[in-house]
Amino acid sequence: MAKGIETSANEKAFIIDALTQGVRTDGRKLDEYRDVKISLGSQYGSVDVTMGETRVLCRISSEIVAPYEDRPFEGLFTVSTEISPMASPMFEQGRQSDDELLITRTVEKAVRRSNALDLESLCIIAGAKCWSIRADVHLLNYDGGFIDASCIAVMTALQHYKKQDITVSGEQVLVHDFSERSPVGLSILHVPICVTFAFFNPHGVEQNIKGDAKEIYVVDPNMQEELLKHGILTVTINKNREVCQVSKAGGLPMDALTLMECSHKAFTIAEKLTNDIKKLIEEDDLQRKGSQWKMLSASNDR
Amino acid sequence: MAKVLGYEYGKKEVMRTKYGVVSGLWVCAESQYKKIREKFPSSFDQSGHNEEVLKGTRRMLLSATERSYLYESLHSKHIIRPDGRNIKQFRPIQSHTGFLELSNGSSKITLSDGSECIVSIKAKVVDKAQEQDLVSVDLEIAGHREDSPYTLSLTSTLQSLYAKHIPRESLNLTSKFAYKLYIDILVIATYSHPLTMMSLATYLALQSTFLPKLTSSVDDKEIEEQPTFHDYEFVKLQVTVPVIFTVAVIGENCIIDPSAEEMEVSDNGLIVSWFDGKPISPMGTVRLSETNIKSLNPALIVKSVDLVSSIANSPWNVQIILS
Amino acid sequence: MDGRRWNELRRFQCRINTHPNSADGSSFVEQGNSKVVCIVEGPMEPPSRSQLSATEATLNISLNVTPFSSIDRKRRNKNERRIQEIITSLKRTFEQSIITDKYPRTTISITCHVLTLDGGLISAVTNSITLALIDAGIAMYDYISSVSAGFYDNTPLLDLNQLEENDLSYLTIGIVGKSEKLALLILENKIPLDKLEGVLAIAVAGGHRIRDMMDKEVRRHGELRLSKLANK
Amino acid sequence: MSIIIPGDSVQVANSVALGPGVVCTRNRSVIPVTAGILEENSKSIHVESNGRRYVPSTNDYVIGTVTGSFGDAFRVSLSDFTFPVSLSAMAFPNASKKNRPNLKVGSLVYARVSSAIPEIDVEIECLDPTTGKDGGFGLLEGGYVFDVSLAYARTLLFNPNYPLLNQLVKKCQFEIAIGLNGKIWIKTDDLKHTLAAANAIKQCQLVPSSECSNVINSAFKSLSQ
Amino acid sequence: MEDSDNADDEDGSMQNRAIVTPGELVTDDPVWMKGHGTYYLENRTYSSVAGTVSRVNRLLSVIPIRGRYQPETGDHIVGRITEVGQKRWKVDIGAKQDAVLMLGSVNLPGGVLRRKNEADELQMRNFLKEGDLLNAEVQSLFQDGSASLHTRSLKYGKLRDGVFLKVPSSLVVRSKYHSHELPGGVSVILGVNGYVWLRKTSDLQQQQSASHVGKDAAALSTRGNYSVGNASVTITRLEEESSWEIYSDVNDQISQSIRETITRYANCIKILAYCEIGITLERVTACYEASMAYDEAGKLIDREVMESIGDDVITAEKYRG
Repeated sequence: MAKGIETSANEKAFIIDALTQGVRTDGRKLDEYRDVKISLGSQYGSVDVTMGETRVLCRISSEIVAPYEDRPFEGLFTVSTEISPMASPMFEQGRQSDDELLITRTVEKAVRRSNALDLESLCIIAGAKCWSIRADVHLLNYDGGFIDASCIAVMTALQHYKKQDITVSGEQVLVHDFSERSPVGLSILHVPICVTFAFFNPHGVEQNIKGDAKEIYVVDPNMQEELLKHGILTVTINKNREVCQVSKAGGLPMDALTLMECSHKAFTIAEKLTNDIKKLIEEDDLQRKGSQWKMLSASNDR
Repeated sequence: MAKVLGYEYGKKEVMRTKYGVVSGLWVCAESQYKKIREKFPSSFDQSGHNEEVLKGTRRMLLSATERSYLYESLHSKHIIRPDGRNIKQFRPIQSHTGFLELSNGSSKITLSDGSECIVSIKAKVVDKAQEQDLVSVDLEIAGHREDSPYTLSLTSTLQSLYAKHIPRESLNLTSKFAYKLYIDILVIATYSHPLTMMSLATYLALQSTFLPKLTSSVDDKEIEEQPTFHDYEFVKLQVTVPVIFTVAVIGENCIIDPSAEEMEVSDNGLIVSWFDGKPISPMGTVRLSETNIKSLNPALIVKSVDLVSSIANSPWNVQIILS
Repeated sequence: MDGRRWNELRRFQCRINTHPNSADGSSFVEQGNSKVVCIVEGPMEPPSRSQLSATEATLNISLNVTPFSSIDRKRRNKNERRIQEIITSLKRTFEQSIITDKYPRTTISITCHVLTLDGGLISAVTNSITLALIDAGIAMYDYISSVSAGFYDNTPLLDLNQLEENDLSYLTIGIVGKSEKLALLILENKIPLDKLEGVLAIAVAGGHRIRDMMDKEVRRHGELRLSKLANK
Repeated sequence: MSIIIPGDSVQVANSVALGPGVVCTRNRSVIPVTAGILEENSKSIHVESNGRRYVPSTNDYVIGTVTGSFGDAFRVSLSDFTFPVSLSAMAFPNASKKNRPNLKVGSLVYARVSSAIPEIDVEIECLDPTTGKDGGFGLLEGGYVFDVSLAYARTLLFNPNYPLLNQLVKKCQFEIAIGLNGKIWIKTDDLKHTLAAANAIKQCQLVPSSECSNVINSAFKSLSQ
Repeated sequence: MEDSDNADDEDGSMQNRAIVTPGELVTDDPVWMKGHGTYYLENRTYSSVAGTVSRVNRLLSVIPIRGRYQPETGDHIVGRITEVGQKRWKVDIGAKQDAVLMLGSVNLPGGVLRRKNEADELQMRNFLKEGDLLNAEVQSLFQDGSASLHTRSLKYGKLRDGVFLKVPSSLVVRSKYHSHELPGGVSVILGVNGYVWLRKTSDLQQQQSASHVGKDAAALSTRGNYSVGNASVTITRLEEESSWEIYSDVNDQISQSIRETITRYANCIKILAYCEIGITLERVTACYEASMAYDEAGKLIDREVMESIGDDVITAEKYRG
């Protein structure tokens, strides 16, 4: 599949054999999500996510622009995903492969189409001025789970980000510097989390379609598993039990009941991750507040 | 292989005459030019530019013996076309109209060789003062990029044909507003030169186009508002529509509606647009085959136009083609 | 919303072998007011060597949503990401359902033209491809039938039209034969997890009904051919 | 033993063999071209460094994946994103025109680099050229293959004092093939043992050799439970 | 239309005429061997195409209703060269993949049994080049289903003096002979793959005494010993055929009336194809006769005319029994 990577038949057979025995090569259980390490940058809206060897960086930026003509009451939000050979030589420069397209589209659908960010809150003067929020996702190293990591990175960054406060007087907009007024966070409606499942078919296709053998699925496949998978499913869900996006772009057919099972598993994972992220942001907030108080009190002293 | 047999490729080169018959029109002596001009005064305002046209059609591979058999049959005084047609005869055409609910007019025609084309007409109310053309043609040919020279050159031929010859008056609504027609042509498959097929399908679609009936006053010079329309009553569009004919020239013979194999062995090709009983622009030479282009005897242009005229000017005949 | 009951399909009509002279396989599908023409060519010698796979057939899909397909005429960019994504999804779906290793070193080229679009783009296109592939005599494990289902006011709704698609959350599935196996599943807006099962269930049932209607058409056409071949 | 980087000077005796990482310039002085640890003895000199990309050189033992067959040679990939090398169908013990080895796409082979001239395709062979016997080379069946760093592969293969393999054999019986292209193939009787052994080997490259036994114990601990 | 009696007699007994569609269970009886158009799981055999079930001995297969030509060893086919390669030609035969014609599988000028040498390899385009039509036999099939052809017989080789047309391969019934002489000085090769060649019946075929064969110089060398008695005809023909002339690109003189006949036959074959009537020598002849009701061959392309002639052919056949 991926150009340049040759997986030997021995390896394929071994991994599938291991999966049928419920063992994964990296020692995880079949339904075990990798540990997600999230580190927040010193600036608002800069997040670094690590899952196994996969590493993703997200940075949020904002500016004031004119809204779209047909949507005068909404601000703008764009997600751009940058997949370069830096992540792995299998991604070619300047040419988007089908896989890259699906990664980009899925992240965009998960975050943007599901209205995770309240666009109406970005409106400043209807039809004239609004905030444009931009999330730049850079994939630094590839070991599977790009969609999941990107989604976590964007959602954490959005929650972390704070933009300058503004004052509107008539047609005039006054942007206050961070030192002048404390910055304001974005209004996040919900936190969608993507969970990717890889499917393996240890038997022939005939068995899958006509027989009653079930396909094996693993949560959060690493690169090796992604290369060998027969099908892939990404479920995006938030902790309000809302499924925001499901994409299973062909590949191995899977049972409808399996889908339900996967969705419920995804929910458990999403709930835990959402709470983790929340905690992390709160801690960071506290820390920043602490240092701010110090600064403020320092200025008061003067 | 290429190394050893490289010299073979040289043979394939296209022979071109000094005057470059290939592009555009009218490489002919002054006297002939006058003669044609006298006969068909209206047809000289623009020359065709169809050099790229054939490049896109599926290349037909013929063996040398097939080629010479066909050429001899078509070249002889007593012409025998491969399917026995006479020089004025079209291949059977099947057509349907009005099957697209979301369009104001639509048509589909299928030729017996499997070529097929669908045309949709959509109308939009526009401010006359702001629109240069009230007709816009858009072309999509399966298997070709929309910005390929092939598609573009066909689009410009049809655009110039319809923009010029569909009378603006027939699209008038009020003193300020008019309908603008969007003609979208989708070619699903084509095996011979697609212009005739496309223009016939457009003809049919326009003849079966219904537009919403105007309810507001025709005179709106002083009024700011947009015109209003009847909710469900429609009026049939009344327009006269030009048609393009393709003629292949082989030796002294001119034949209408050449099939793929006839195109492949033809010496030259002509497109002749016909409107209101006379030839009009665009009119010009087209490459019907990649390999076999000869210079064109101007007398044959006259002959071709006569051929088209004998077909197009008998209403009975047009009926037959389109039925 | 258009007077149907919640589990009712829109008018579904299909024809196969619509272009016998220009393609190996062809079909025409009408799902409600959406109309799709599909043309299949192949398996055939690949146009370029680079596309060749020594073990299985290569699939090429192109999807043309015509500018006149929607109420407002609009020209679509072929490279639009959404279209590309659909193409990729379809390709991966049919790569699994065609027995591709029966046709090594060949190309199967599929072209879909959407003539009118009133919701259910993916499902109408998927169904048309299934039929055209069958018409071309290409070996497949089973039918892939596709339908969309949405969710409104606590009730699942089957087979949405454009208006409903604009306002409701919905999913599109591609289902394998009469089984409950999903070959394709695309959901783009929010559906509560606890309602998902219900929506999925009516979609699967709807998919099976569409399969039956497609099967009927294939058999009808087959009988017709056979009656003619009796003259052989 | 000292750390050396390009730009440093090297003093060499008159007749030594130059290994990787050092070259002889036109004016007959020897200079280092990679950063690493300088290893020298009376006969040879080379720079030991941990490169990430494998560059084949003659007599290296390698593990490759067959990616295709062309005429009477197989195309073999030694590492991802590099040019494939060729393995002649004749380069097997007892091979003849009629007796062609049966290698499918995806098969693993253990082989020796027989010619590595930069300008032309690298060739590998599956036989010991001195004896014509298989010499341990050939098709690797079953088992598991994984990547390690190049230096670690060299250590495993060439350093008899490295304790890992000796300690590992106490835990389970295994067959192993070590490729200098950073690939290791291992096979035991049981899938879980294979995996445990593979993980132990992988993890040991990150720890000092004294820790090896602890790593092995922890890797096999879950099995005994 | 329906001549059910006939159909039953021919194959109704051994073939189940019901249609199966992809994914349908054909049988769960383990005795059947699984042929084309099926796939299986354990004992169950499923159909992978829409078609009819065929049971021949123990072999169970599903024959698709439509589909590309599937070559079988021994098929007499007509093909067109698409590519000249290393010691081989690629030939379009309307199948899934181009067939291969090895340089070693053709007769070359200068004796049937002579060895191929490097000079031959270099001048392959002088024998057959892109676009050339030939008729050949399927010699063998490769593992992937593509065909290898040969023209090592007098009846095979390059095609001249006529026109080419395509019909669906399913309408051409495999039989012993696919090359026929038709009334009116015209011959036809009905390739099993649905490629058809209509040509002027060659003088050689008519076994006439030596006459005006071709006028190209290459043929002259053999001209001398040509007009011998019947007994030696075969030998002389061997030499004749293996001379350069068999690869000539020049047609014979073809008269106006023969050309007209060829055109009419071509339209007749198209009528049979349009009406989906199996194409046989008898039917082509019958159709030709029926077509004589129309004086212009060009009339035969109208749909109504085609249908009415098709009906005529079928009813006439039924009438004769």
